[in-house]
Amino acid sequence: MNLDFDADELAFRDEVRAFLAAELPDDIRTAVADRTDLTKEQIVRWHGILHRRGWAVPKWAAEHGGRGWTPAQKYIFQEELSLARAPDEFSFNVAMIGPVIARFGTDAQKERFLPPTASLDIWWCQGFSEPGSGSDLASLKTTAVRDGDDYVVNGQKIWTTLAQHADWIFALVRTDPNAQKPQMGISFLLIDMTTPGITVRPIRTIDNHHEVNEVFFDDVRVPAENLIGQENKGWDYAKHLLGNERSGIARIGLSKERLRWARATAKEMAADGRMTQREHARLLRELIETEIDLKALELTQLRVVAADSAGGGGDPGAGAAASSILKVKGSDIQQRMTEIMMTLAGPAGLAQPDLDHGRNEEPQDRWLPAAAPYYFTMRKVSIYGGSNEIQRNIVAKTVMGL
Amino acid sequence: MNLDFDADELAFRDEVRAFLAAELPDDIRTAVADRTDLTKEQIVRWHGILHRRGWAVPKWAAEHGGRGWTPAQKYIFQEELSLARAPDEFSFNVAMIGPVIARFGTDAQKERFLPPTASLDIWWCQGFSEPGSGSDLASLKTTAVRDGDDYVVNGQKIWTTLAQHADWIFALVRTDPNAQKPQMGISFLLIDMTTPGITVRPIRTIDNHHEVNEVFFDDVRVPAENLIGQENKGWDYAKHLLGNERSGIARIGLSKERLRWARATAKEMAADGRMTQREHARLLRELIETEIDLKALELTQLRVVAADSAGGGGDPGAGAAASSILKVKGSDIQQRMTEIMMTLAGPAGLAQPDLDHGRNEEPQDRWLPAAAPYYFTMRKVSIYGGSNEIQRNIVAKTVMGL
Amino acid sequence: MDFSFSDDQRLLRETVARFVADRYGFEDRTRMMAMPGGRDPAIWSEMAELGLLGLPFAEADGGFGGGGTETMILMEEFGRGLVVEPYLSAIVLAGALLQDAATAEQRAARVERIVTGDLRLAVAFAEPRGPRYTVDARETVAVGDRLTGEKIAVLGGDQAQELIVSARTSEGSTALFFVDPAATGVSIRGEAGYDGSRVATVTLHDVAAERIPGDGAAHLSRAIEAANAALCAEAVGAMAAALDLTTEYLKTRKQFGVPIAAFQALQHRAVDMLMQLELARSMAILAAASLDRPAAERTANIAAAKAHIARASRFVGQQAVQLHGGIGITAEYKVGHIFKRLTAIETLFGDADHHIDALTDLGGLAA
Amino acid sequence: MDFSFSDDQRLLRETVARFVADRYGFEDRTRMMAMPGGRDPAIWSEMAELGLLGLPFAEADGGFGGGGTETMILMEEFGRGLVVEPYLSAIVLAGALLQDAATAEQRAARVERIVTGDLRLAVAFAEPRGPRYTVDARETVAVGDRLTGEKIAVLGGDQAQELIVSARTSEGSTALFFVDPAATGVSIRGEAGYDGSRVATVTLHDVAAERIPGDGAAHLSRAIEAANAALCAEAVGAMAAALDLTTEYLKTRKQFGVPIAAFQALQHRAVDMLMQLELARSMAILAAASLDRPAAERTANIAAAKAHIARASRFVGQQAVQLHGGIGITAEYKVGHIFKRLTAIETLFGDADHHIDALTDLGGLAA
Repeated sequence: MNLDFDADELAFRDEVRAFLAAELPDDIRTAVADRTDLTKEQIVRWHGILHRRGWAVPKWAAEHGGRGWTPAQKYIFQEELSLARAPDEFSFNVAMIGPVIARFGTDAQKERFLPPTASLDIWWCQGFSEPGSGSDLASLKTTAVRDGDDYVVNGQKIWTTLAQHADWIFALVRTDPNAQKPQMGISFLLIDMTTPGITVRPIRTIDNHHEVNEVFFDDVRVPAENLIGQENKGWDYAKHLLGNERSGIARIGLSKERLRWARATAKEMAADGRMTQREHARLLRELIETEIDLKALELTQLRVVAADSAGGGGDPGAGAAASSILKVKGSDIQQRMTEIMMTLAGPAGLAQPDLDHGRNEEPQDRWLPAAAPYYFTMRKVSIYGGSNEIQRNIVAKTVMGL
Repeated sequence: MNLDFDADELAFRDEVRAFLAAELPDDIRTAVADRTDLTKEQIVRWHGILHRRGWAVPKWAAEHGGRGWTPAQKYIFQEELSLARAPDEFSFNVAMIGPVIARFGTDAQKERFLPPTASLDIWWCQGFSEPGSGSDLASLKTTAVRDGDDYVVNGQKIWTTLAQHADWIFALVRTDPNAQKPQMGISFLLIDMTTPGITVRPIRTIDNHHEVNEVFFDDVRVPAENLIGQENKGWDYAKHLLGNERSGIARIGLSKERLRWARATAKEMAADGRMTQREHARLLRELIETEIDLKALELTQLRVVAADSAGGGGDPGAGAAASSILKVKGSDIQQRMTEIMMTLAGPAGLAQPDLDHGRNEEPQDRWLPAAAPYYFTMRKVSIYGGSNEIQRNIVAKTVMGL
Repeated sequence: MDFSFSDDQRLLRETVARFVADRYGFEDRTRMMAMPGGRDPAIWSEMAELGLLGLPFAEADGGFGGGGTETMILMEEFGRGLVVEPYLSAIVLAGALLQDAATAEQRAARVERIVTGDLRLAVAFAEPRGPRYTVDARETVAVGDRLTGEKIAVLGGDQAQELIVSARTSEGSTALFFVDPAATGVSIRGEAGYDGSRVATVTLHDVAAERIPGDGAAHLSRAIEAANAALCAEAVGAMAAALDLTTEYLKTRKQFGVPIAAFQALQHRAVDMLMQLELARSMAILAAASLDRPAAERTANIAAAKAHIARASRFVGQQAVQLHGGIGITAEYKVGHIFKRLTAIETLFGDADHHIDALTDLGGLAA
Repeated sequence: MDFSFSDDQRLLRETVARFVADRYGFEDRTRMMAMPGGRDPAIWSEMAELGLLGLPFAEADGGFGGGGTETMILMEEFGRGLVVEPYLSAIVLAGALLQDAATAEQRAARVERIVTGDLRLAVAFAEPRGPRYTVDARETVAVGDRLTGEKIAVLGGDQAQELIVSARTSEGSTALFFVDPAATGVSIRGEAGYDGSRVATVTLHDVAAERIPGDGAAHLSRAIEAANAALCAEAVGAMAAALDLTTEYLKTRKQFGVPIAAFQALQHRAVDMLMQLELARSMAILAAASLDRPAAERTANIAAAKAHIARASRFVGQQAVQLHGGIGITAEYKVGHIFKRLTAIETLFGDADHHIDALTDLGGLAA
């Protein structure tokens, strides 16, 4: 039993820290810290910096650009990125489609797609959810009918994040409407977003941002060579993709960074009189309580990391329920931090900057109008990726046998 | 819209207060305040005092000793009793079997039972729950088979409160095992506890008290004249009994009294240094938060009282969900108050007085060893009378149509 | 004790409810908010025609003499419809200041124009530095009758034809002044609130002003109590609308082959929302009924109500979104906008913690 | 980073688990608690034979040199079985004081007798007046080596052959002393704790005592940290037992014709219990692993762990009872007793609020 990182791991952490201190551009760091939007250019630029360092896709197999890191190194890397206020990894490329192509793709697909996926020269988006298929993904209705060397795709996807920037979409489509179980008739297709018949319609969310979209497919012809693996086996590949990441789902680093930020901001506000001593003391206590809960979650995450390192031996790392615990409690804490940000903003957070108006906040106050949109948008973390209710269903059924 | 009691109601309140100040015996007041047990003698003595004043069964019809009070008067009476630290009304007689006999009994039954029920010369207990029939009461299995002029009763009841003191039990029994719906074959019987074949077995609870019992029936012969109403219609009478009291279920007065007590006790403890100023400030804040929630509940209760007074006109008094809201939130607040009592007691509340040992606490500390048993036993308020989960089921189905 | 409404009050409720239903459907609202300034100017005139703008003013001044109950009735319906007109600031808050603090002449010059919809007031008291919920003016100063300083979070500040501004006098106390927004030295920057309201920053540089007599901080405190009582009622309406939408959604949305209303965990959540709503309604009634009570009782009851309703608003708003899933956070669907307004109501004029602190200082609710 | 157990640690877990399963079933426990003094004296001897009593003592002193992890393993199994023997007070708490504070001579005179089960210590530091969680002696005074005063909440105080008592010295500091409970001037009144433990009030009147060197308050604080780490582990075992019973009950209890495990609201509650348990387990590990860390980190981590586990204990204990319904509060069924022990663990050596305060004063957890 030993909770410390070893000397190699600490050296690795220092290396990551030094890299971030030197290479993370100020404009990007500031945008992340203030919870304002990143532009496409900023996302691509940062990914390029990581890619040149060889750290864009560290978890991939070595032949495709991976680094062969231990679970602890992966954990450290992600935590340091969050603490330094670097952008999240570009998960559609890095955590989702890349590993799927590497594992299930043909050699031709690997050759064609993996290098530009690693470098973000192809920007991927994910086409899984449909209007009638949220928690019950297997009920999806978008069809793909084989016609010569093509599939002809018809239907609609929804909640497609950043589809407006995307070059390609990886989508689940129904190829056998008569399959015994709904999930048995689904295939996994790669689709060029410039193909005729694709329409992207923006969905504006209550934070007044445009991040997600509807994507409509109207007789879209997709070459059959863009099928991943076997027809009607797409559900397996999607499950692999979704189950890929049980480290990171809790976003410990992100919440740690928010805690530090909130403590510093509260201190400033108390110092310049915008917060009374009583408010400050109460907020500090709330931060301590959140920090305690975050520590419990971090230790649980580390138990998982250690169990993964040990390859199944030792502590089971909270067992089969681990992913769900990390998802549910991780989203709880992320949402609590957005509530604390709202408390800090107070009624002054009501006003939203009119971008046409050229409002200039004091640099230290740029977070203020961002607090509410961030609070609003972060309600999604208990909804997406298997809602917290679905997570509890899963644990009840598969872990507890209820 | 007017939230005040009128002059008549205030005069009535003063009358009740004056009576309680003069007539509530000190030993009983102290036992209630300290949350120590009342003896049977104390319960009977206090009931006798109320009875002599004509206030033992005020809600009954006038011909049986009732007072014809308005809903507001009933509310005031109950609140003043709680605030004065008088015992709860003896509900088995007063709120349960009395009204059922008055409504559904024969003239002979009324004549025989109502006077001693009102005076507590008959002590009633309630035989509804069975080991397999908790939330699903209609599944009860105790049978009553007609044999000449008798019913022969076999089976078992559980959670029978104070059965060890009881002279009679009112019980639900199955008279038609083949009824279309389980609740259609149930009858309502009055059974003399001295009848051969009845065994009472105490159930010791985790507060180390003996309040509830199992009652076994082994070929117990019950004269058919002790059937209430019609055979197989017992479910209707039981529903009447259970639905009788939607004022009072929230126990506002009791929680108000606990709040006052806690505030005074915390102040004393802070004054003599047993609680730090910081602990005291935190506890005060917690009491204020509870007081706010209790105020919301009280107003909701009063809306119900006012709606009952208006006979259905005006504000619907939180509508059909009212009883469940009062039950669920009332039990939440009662349980929060027991938690606050535990906080006040701290680790010194661990030791339980050894009654054989003749321990003499300071008079102001008699509540201390009672805090934990009270906390433990009050877990029952979210379980009995339709658990809080069942209440939510009821509202979901019958009020919200979910 | 009587919780029922009079015939006039029932009529008022029907009038406002019909107005909101006819003119303020969610699509109407969306359309209006896309107009310049985020409003359809016709709406304010219609409210004037219906007599709503004169509701809280004394009949002697040309108003309709409504009390806390009437404002509660109106605000609940406005909450249901997510009405973004500056009724709270221009009528409830400014109205309370006019009624309590202004001279008869000052009222005579204004109330009738307010009632006809020709004059909208806004109240500017918050400052960029200093405690968030103070009613004391600190950095906005009055030199004689000329004001200099900066005010933030001014509700409806860019929609007003006249401002009421708090400033620190040379004696160090807080006083209130009328200010013409078109006067030399005034600059107003309006922004949209996340809830569709308008919020302004007002900068004053040696601006001519007309003093309102009396203790400005005391008058502000009392007017804010009226505003908080109104917000409580608005929250009840908004929560009721959120619950209606959620219940409907649970019954129609299918997953795994059944309406999601079949899932007990979701049922219980909806029931908890209903319970919060009914308890909140009780507190909104308390707040409205307390407005004409003695100061200590009034202040304590309204603090308790606002604290309670702020927490209920958060719970109901968040759960309404959660139970809707993704659609709950899209701008195209009403429930997310309700959530945003409930969020604003939480923080406006003191959040739950602020009011609990205040109540603690008062020693709790009156016995 | 390594969360796995060594072979020796695994063996220890098996040994203790087997002992608890074989000798400490719920019916055995009920039977023992009905015996005079609420204990079967054979159990302590068996624990000595298994080597459990020497676990935390240095090998040089005749112990087995176990650390925080070993104590954690043992206490988790004791928690699972609701073991009421005074291991926490006599071995963990008193043991830490012996190890840290006592002289070599003082240890030599005691450790071997403790390990063989012939000597049980108890630690008396709480006083009837004064703050509940202070380690400062206030009203118990030492005049030279003679003590006078009153101590309360002495765990295992009537089961001990020797007491360690804190007292205020003439210099105003807190010091620790060995006291013979049979000495003239000592009176001990033992009572049952609601959780089956034994708790005593100790009165001292000019009693001869043997001083333990050093700063008594500092030694007590550190020993209490060891006790809290042990309590965290015990809570994890107790919560695990509560969850097992609850899960089993949900699967077997039928209402409305189906096992109540079919009800989603109850399923989700059980899942929340599981999540609390796993998070608590992580914190118990943190507490155990922190015992040999530098003071600031150790103190902060253990405060965080105890605060977290106190809350988890309340939630899991209350929900285990609620999901059992009526049977959950009967003395004949184990789950209510688990709830009671979890309640005691909550308040012993500082409740959640106390430890959050302490952590706030420390500025939070180390980065």
